[in-house]
Amino acid sequence: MDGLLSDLEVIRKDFPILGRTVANDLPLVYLDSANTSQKPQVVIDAMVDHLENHNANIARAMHTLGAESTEAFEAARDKVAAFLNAPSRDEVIFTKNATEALNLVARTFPLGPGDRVVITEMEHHSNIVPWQLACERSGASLSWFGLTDDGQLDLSNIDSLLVPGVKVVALTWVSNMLGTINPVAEIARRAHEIGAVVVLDASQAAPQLPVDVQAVGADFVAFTGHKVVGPTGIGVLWGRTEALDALPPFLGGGEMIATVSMEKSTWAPIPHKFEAGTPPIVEAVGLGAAVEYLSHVGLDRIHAHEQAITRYLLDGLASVGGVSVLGPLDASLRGGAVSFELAGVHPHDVAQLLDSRGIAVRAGHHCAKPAHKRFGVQSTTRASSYLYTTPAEIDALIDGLEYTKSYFKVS
Amino acid sequence: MDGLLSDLEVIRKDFPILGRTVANDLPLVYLDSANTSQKPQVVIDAMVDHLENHNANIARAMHTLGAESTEAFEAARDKVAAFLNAPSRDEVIFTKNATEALNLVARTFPLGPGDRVVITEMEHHSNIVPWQLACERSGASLSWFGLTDDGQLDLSNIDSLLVPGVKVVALTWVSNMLGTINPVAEIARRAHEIGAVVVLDASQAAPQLPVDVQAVGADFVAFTGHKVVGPTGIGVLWGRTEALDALPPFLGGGEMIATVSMEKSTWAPIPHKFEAGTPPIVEAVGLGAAVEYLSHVGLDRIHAHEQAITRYLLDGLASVGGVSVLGPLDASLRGGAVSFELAGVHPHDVAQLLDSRGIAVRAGHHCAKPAHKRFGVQSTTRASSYLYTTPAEIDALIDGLEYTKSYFKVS
Amino acid sequence: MDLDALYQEIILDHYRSPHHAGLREPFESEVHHVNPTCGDEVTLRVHLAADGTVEDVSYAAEGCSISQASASVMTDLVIGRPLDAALETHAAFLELMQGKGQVVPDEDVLEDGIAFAGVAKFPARVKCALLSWMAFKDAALQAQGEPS
Amino acid sequence: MDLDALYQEIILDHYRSPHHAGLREPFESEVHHVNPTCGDEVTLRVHLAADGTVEDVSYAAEGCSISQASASVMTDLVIGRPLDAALETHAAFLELMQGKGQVVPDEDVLEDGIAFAGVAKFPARVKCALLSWMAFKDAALQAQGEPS
Ligand SMILES: Cc1ncc(COP(=O)(O)O)c(C=O)c1O
Ligand SMILES: Cc1ncc(COP(=O)(O)O)c(C=O)c1O
Repeated sequence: MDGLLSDLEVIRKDFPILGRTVANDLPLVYLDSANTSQKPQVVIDAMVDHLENHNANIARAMHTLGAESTEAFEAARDKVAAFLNAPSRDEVIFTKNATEALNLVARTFPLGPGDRVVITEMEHHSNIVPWQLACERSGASLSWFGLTDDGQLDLSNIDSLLVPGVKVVALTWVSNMLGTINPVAEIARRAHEIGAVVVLDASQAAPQLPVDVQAVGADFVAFTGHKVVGPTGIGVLWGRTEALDALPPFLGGGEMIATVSMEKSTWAPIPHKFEAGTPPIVEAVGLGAAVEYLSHVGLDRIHAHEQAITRYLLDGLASVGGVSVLGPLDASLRGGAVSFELAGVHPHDVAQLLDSRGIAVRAGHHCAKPAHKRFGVQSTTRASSYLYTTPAEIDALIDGLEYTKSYFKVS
Repeated sequence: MDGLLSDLEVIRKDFPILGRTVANDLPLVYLDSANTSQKPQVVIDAMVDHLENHNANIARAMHTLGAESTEAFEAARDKVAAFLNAPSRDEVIFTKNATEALNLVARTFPLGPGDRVVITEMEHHSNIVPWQLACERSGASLSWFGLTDDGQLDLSNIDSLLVPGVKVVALTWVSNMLGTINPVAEIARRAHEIGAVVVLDASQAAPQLPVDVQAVGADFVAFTGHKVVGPTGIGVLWGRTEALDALPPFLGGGEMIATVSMEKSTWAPIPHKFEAGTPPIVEAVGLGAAVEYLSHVGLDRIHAHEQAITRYLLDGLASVGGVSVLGPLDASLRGGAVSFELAGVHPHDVAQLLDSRGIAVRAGHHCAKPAHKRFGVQSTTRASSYLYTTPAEIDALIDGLEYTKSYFKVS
Repeated sequence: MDLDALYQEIILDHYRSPHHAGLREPFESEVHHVNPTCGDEVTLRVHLAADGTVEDVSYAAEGCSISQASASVMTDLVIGRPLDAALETHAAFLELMQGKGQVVPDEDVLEDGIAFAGVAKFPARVKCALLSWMAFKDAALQAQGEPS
Repeated sequence: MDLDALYQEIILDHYRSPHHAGLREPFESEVHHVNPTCGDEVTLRVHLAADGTVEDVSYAAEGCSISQASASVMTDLVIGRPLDAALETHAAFLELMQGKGQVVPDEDVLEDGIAFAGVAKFPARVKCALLSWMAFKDAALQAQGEPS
């Protein structure tokens, strides 16, 4: 199969959990990577080594362990900066997840009555709710790009949406439900023409595409550690220096200050201004190892692999009667998350049947209720692949769907 | 020595890092536990087992791994609820650290012009800055308890401080700089008489005292995972159900919603309302193992050990000419963090000299600038013990201070 | 994992032909409950007689086999019974669902509801089974004029 | 870890008897810099002559041996020199400090400043050594009327 990672079997060996069995000794078929990715040994080992040998608080500690821990933490920032092709390491802010990164911008970006925020109908709740709350607090108004029937952004009314008064355009790079890859560089260019800042949710892009924050021309880019083979408990907000400098602080506390008196405090420069309290240290160490691992495999190769697997998956699904896929049917237009319906069987029941055969997929609205509503469905089943996914696992899924149909006696 | 943990040597074996050498093969003497604690093997193993065998996103996933991961995560909530003697597990909110927990309350608690917030002069910056920002946003005013010369809260003007109009009283249970244990139950009682809510920063209390949220009678209690032998990347906000229900949401996004449409969203009940996005899953697993470990050793025994070590440390420091300790000199009034000055040598230089002998202490303002200012000092050296600290380590510290004096030729 | 323990024939029968489905009049209260994780929803109405009998429970539900079947079984168990007794049945069903598979259901009380014993072993599905029961309790208490 | 590489005699000498300490007049600019981690601070004034010569640098500093000695050495190196040359020395010192112990300092440029080569191996102390130099650059550019 064209595009598959040539060293796929070696890569699978890097992920201990893939050796697990579930459901009466069946091998695990993990097709829920858009929800969270599995972790390679090198990430786990980096975390264990840190906890067993170098654990200390950072920045504030002058002793040997403190210096080692600080160096490991700041080296992780360098690795993430390289991963994003960020012009400056100080532009990399560690948060607890993508959700906090997006809320940080939505909570601190100055908005007022008459201002407008533009999002899209395919956003994850984490890129909808913070803007709803921001508009409610500030009196700004929210509008959004709709979707075409094949799950792309409907750009036909872009001229009436992107008008002066729009202060923020926030959108996802890759949809976690429809899989759609959006033309973010082009939208960023248009948004900048009207003076809006552009916030990209790269939670699904960072795992599977080369993300170059300079090339894409956004002002803020968010992603989350646990989807890029890193641990939970860490996310990243990248922002242009001037854009970050312009925001007031978000959380107040240790490490984000220049000086504190009872009456008044002043703030440290970025990145520390936005990293109040003890940061996710061992998580940063894990994330650093994770993005290094992905870069070592190569994001271009991972992207090609994902597209090959997705193409194979779409073909497989087309062969199952009663399946309808939401989102683009052309694999080259999308990422590796494929949501679908199976006529006559509720997604919960599909997921349950598949699970009984060791196959892990997600059922529900995938934190994208508005996108589901747009297509008139309440929930879907989603299969999502990653660099460790094999064609044989897709075969298992397709077989599992046929079994599901026979179990529930639908034809 | 009275009060020392009888199984101290066994306990030390639980902490792999304590076998490390630093600074030309000297054994590590880790006296910086108030900054962050070391991690026992059982915590590291619980995290590794989760990452290698059970990793999946929670709540949203119906498959076997998802169920296992959800169960592990929610079991951690049960363990924390038991650790705090919380009346309900739903009152335990996982945050990224204590700082976020305190900011959550300060950002969402309704305040307006004329309202007052009362804090103390011995707070960590994480319990000062959020309230300064909250007052600035809302027009409320900030006042504070001062300190007595021996480092206790000055309660002499409590009647004029705790007056109607005070909406929040936020204070630390145990000071991270002075070591002082505050009469929090009594202050909570007084604060409730005027209808204020009470926010306790238990970041230094949770590691070393039995924390019973019902007995202390607070409305909110915050602590941080990495100081209770758990990992970084996780903290806890406990709140009374009614107090939490009364707050609007903080971060918006996945998992904290009941339903989302483009126009409007509604919120899930606690604890999920305050846990937007993918939570710190593997960190919760680690924290659960950590509080279980501490409870297994016994918080009463740990407290007795800390007091014995602190008494021994205070005696040792009294024997070194030129040392002056800040905070109570009676070990039974304080926790195990002891800040001191050494005449003629700057704390950085003290810490550096000690580090050259393998001894890790902290030098600086320990994120408590106002308390330092109160005592007319810019920075101090702080030695802080924990359940794994031995009297021999205190001896090494005292020897190290004598060496420091001779190195810098002060008498 | 025993799939047939979950998908008992009784459950699949109720799923394929749910009892008492649809929204009817009269009713004293109507509620709308959602399972936030998956989006399953139910709109449910309760009609109480003057003597406190549950005269009717009608509903429109969107959801999986377990949640649909559960709604159907629930209406069989509560319609025509005194509210107190219906709420006791609710409590028994709740106990069964939260019992992690350790609670042995009483067929006299739960009738077809005992088929859900297997669901209690699937934590992710317990919420599905409870959705309509929670909605019933909420609506019934509202109908009775109590705060929900 | 080689303590004596950090605490060179030159450094301890400057620490014990700092040069040019105290705040003096006249001055065109005054800045206040803080090391947020430890609280060390310096207030520093720069007086530039009309021809751009650094006529005086005066300061009040509170801090550790490294930060105090560094302020003393810095004033020796910049007072009486053209601002351009002083800023070049600043750049050379910065390079030395950020070199992780790999940069070999030029004694002709840095004079007593070469004693700080050992500090570069102690990442936690680099900020101490740079505090007054950063303050000097900030103040000098302000004195010159440039945005700092
Ligand atoms: C008293 C006190 N409060 C709050 C904090 C903040 O904890 P964290 O940095 O984990 O948010 C600390 C520790 O740094 C502390 O000692
Ligand atoms: C597109 C998208 N945005 C945001 C998020 C939120 O990430 P997290 O839950 O780690 O904050 C996710 C994943 O859940 C996602 O897929």
